[in-house]
Amino acid sequence: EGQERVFQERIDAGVKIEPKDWMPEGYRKTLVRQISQHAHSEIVGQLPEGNWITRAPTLKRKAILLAKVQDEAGHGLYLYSAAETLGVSRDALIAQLHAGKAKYSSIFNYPTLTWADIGAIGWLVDGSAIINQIPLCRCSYGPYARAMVRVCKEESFHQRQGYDLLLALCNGTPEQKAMAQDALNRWWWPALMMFGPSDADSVNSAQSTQWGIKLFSNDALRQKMVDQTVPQAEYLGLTIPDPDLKWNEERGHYDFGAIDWDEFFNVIKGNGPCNRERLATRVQAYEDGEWFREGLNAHADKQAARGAAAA
Amino acid sequence: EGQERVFQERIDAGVKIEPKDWMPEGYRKTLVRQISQHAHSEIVGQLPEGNWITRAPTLKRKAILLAKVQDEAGHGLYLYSAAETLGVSRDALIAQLHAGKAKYSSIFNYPTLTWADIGAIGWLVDGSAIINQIPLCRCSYGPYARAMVRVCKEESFHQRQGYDLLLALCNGTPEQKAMAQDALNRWWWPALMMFGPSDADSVNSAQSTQWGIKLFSNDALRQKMVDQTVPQAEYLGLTIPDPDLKWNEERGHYDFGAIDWDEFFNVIKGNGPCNRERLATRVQAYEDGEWFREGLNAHADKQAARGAAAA
Amino acid sequence: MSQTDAAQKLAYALRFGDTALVLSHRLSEWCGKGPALEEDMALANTALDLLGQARHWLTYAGELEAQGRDEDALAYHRNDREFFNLLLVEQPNGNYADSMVRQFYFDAWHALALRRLLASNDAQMAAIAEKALKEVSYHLRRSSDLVVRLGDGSERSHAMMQAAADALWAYTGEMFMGDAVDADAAAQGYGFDPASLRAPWLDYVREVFDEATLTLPNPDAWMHQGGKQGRHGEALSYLLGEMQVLQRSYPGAQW
Amino acid sequence: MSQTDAAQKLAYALRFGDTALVLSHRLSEWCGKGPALEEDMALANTALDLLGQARHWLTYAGELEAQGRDEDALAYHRNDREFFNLLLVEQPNGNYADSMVRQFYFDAWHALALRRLLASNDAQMAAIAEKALKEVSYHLRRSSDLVVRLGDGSERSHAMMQAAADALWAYTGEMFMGDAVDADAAAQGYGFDPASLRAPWLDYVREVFDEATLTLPNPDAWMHQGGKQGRHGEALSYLLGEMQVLQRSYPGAQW
Repeated sequence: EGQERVFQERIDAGVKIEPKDWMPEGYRKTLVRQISQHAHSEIVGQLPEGNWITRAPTLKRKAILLAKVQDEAGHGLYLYSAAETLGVSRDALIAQLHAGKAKYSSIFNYPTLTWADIGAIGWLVDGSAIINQIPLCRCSYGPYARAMVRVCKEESFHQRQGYDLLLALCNGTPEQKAMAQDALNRWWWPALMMFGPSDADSVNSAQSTQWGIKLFSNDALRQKMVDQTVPQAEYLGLTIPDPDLKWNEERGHYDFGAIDWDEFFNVIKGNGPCNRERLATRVQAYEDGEWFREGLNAHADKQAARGAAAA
Repeated sequence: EGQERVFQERIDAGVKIEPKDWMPEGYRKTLVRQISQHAHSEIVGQLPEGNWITRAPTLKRKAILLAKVQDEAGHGLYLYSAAETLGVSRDALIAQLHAGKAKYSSIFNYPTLTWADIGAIGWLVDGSAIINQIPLCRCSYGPYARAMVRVCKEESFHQRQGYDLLLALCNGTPEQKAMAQDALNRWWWPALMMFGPSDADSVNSAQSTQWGIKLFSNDALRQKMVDQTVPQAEYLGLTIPDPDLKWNEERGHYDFGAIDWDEFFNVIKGNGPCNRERLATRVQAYEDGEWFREGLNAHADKQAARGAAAA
Repeated sequence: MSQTDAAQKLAYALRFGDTALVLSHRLSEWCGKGPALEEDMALANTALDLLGQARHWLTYAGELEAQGRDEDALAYHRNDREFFNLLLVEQPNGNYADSMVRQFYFDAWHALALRRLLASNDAQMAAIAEKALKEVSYHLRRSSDLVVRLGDGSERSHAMMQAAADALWAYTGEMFMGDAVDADAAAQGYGFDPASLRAPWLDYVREVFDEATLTLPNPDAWMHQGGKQGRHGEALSYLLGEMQVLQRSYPGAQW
Repeated sequence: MSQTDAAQKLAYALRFGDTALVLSHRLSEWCGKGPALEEDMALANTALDLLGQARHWLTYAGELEAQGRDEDALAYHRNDREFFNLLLVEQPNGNYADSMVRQFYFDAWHALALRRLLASNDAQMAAIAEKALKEVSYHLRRSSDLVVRLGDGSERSHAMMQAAADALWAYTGEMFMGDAVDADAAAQGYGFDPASLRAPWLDYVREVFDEATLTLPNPDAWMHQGGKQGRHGEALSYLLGEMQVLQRSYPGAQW
């Protein structure tokens, strides 16, 4: 098709695709899926961190965490808006999430068991997210790329805050340091899984690459995460829970152990420690809020009617 | 009336009235009101104490408190049963409570703010209750008198446990002792109010006395409570919050200050710190349990039908 | 400043700080559970503003006390009998109508109170109030707007807002009841007589309720009190137990 | 006994003690809020029995540890990563159907487990089990009876019981999963292989569910695990924070 060729040429030339431009249906669908998953992840991601806001150990740390969770709700908003430019409403996307038909990042199905987990999420989970997302700031779809620029700026701030939290624990009492190590033990592998299966096993990668939605391979991004994180862990004095981890002089990268993909696919299937709770919490919140949304709509209708009557 | 005279003669002769005996309607009504208020008090009384079960500071204290609250539910059961002998169902009585038409002891509209309050309730509230109730073990209505015997035995156990709890606090750190003093400050006057208004202001007293339901005046019982409690407070090293309290050699009793009856009537009217919460909690529990009671009834009906079919 | 004066002023600062802290806590309990994404953000934002204000007040209270206690020592190492927040703000969240009405009643008072503190002869209190007032003016606009939209919304939203307005009413009176601490604040010129806020508060609430088609509860109804003097309901000690759990469990640790 | 052996046995005792303690706590949260007065009494009674059992287990654990920790030190001064209760019992109460199904699943296992411990070569464990079994046999009769009556009750009670049965199912698998601690217990003869309880448990639950007209969830469904090793859900640290608040807030005080 001519349209399709023009479309691909624009992408190849690095020109952004905008909402009103023609685009292949597959491109639209892939983007809607990816952006909405990302939006859902921000929303569901509020829950594991929100779990420690009321228990933050200092008022300053509490303020940082509250601000972070607020940022996440904001990211959710931009991303739903970006998805809406593709012709699907936020309500429809949320309905998919609540029906269990849409995914969100599996990492949020793990529980936050101690205060150190808040640090580990900032350091490792936001760390992986940033590595995943920085390339997306240059992706071919304009609204998504622009949303990502804003998101990445805030995420890197969150990552530093998470690291700082762990640094305080690692400089603290032996109990606090043990808490930090325990958090690293539990979050390390799930954070590596965030990049998705090895490219060999990853569907749709080629097409997404051609469309400028996927710019690096999952494995390449994962390697970057490992390389970046190992020295940070060393600085904290923490041990990464991987006996196979070691520097490979030849590759110029760290080698690391095999990932337990059974666990990954199991959690995606719904069998993570918190899948049921997370979804139930969101659905409950939505149902409890029905009267609220209905009330605001009723008021808006009344106002509109009054405006019409006055005109 | 002849019946009425025979009835009064039985009472005067100390013979118990039993459910199947003839009795004046006023006697029946007075007893239903009094017994059901007492039953409601046991049930509502679970709430302020239940408030500290999950936070009891040792497992032993927790066990004691759990057992006590269980006893209270048990007292509620005997008392509702005693009321039922007078021809009114437990459900009907509970409906009156939930509709705000029946009273319960106003003392349970005060909050339990600290662990020491659990001790103060045992010592002072159960203490007042026992003084009120011991005479009722000899009251004219058999089922009520027998229920009271059982209740009083357990209550005096509870009172000793409450005192023991406070003794531990008073022998503890200065913070613990301050906690005990604070509890005494808050519970002292409400405990004295438990005996009801001064006899001069008390309606129906004469008739109840004649019927053998009321054996001592409110003021006499209150004086007994003060006389009994002052030395106990001294032993604890606590100060009773009444500047007018002092031994009156002539009377052979302690004099004490004026009671703030405005507060008493205000709380009775519904304006206590916890009136709304207490009733709301009970109503909510009852409503939440509707499916449960309905389910059990449905099962019983099925069983009966099966039995009939098999017969 | 005599010792009693210092103690009164300290109590005065703690009342503002504790009130902001406790309400911030209650709002943060909504995290991720609001009725709409915009509400989640607004709740977090309000919680954050109040937390910031609490930190200013508690830090200043620590200076007034001069015993070396900082904001964290004051927030994490006092029990509920030593907290002086208003009873209104410690009330459990309930449904979202309850939380919004609580916020509205409080914001309407808070804005008036802070405006009076602008004239405080204590420069630090005036400065805290000035910064806070900007935030609180926005809170009040938002909560007033929601009260109007939900009150004059659907039949159901109207009923829920009215129920919340009625249920929380008895906790509003305390905002206008003075005691020795308030009297000292007014006499010394660093604070004000709380009774003087009652008429403007009632006027404002009445105006908003009128627009919201809500019925104003009886202004002369019986009112709870005690929070400002450290006599709270049963819910506060649970709230503080949760808030303080790490500081209490790891004494002396730095975070 | 080698040091590792002692540690394994200690962990074994703590699992029983923590499980009883946490479930007792959950039941006591119902205090005064049950669906009928008889239930209030029964809940308190079961909570009390379990608390008594927890005290025996924890006291014995303290002896095995030989570090001078008594029941209170163990109950009040460990955090959730050091608690080894089953995940099933820490699940929040939910509605009364949830609480009753949780109780039934647990009682059915508990009775089997204690019966096996009667044959423990550790006299103290056998003695604790013997005393507990009398109580637990009664708990099981009661919870089985309620499951039957409510399952085969009204349409609504049936639906609620089935929903609870399904929701809690994934927390039952852990009761039958062994690890090094269980292996040691079985090998040394003071405990048993938990997998061996699975078939009788399933048989019993199936029988009761049949009578209750409830559908048994899929026995081969995926199951949660981790509680026995100290990896819990998010709810447990709240529970412990509440339970431990006084001991944590007043270090060293006697009560």
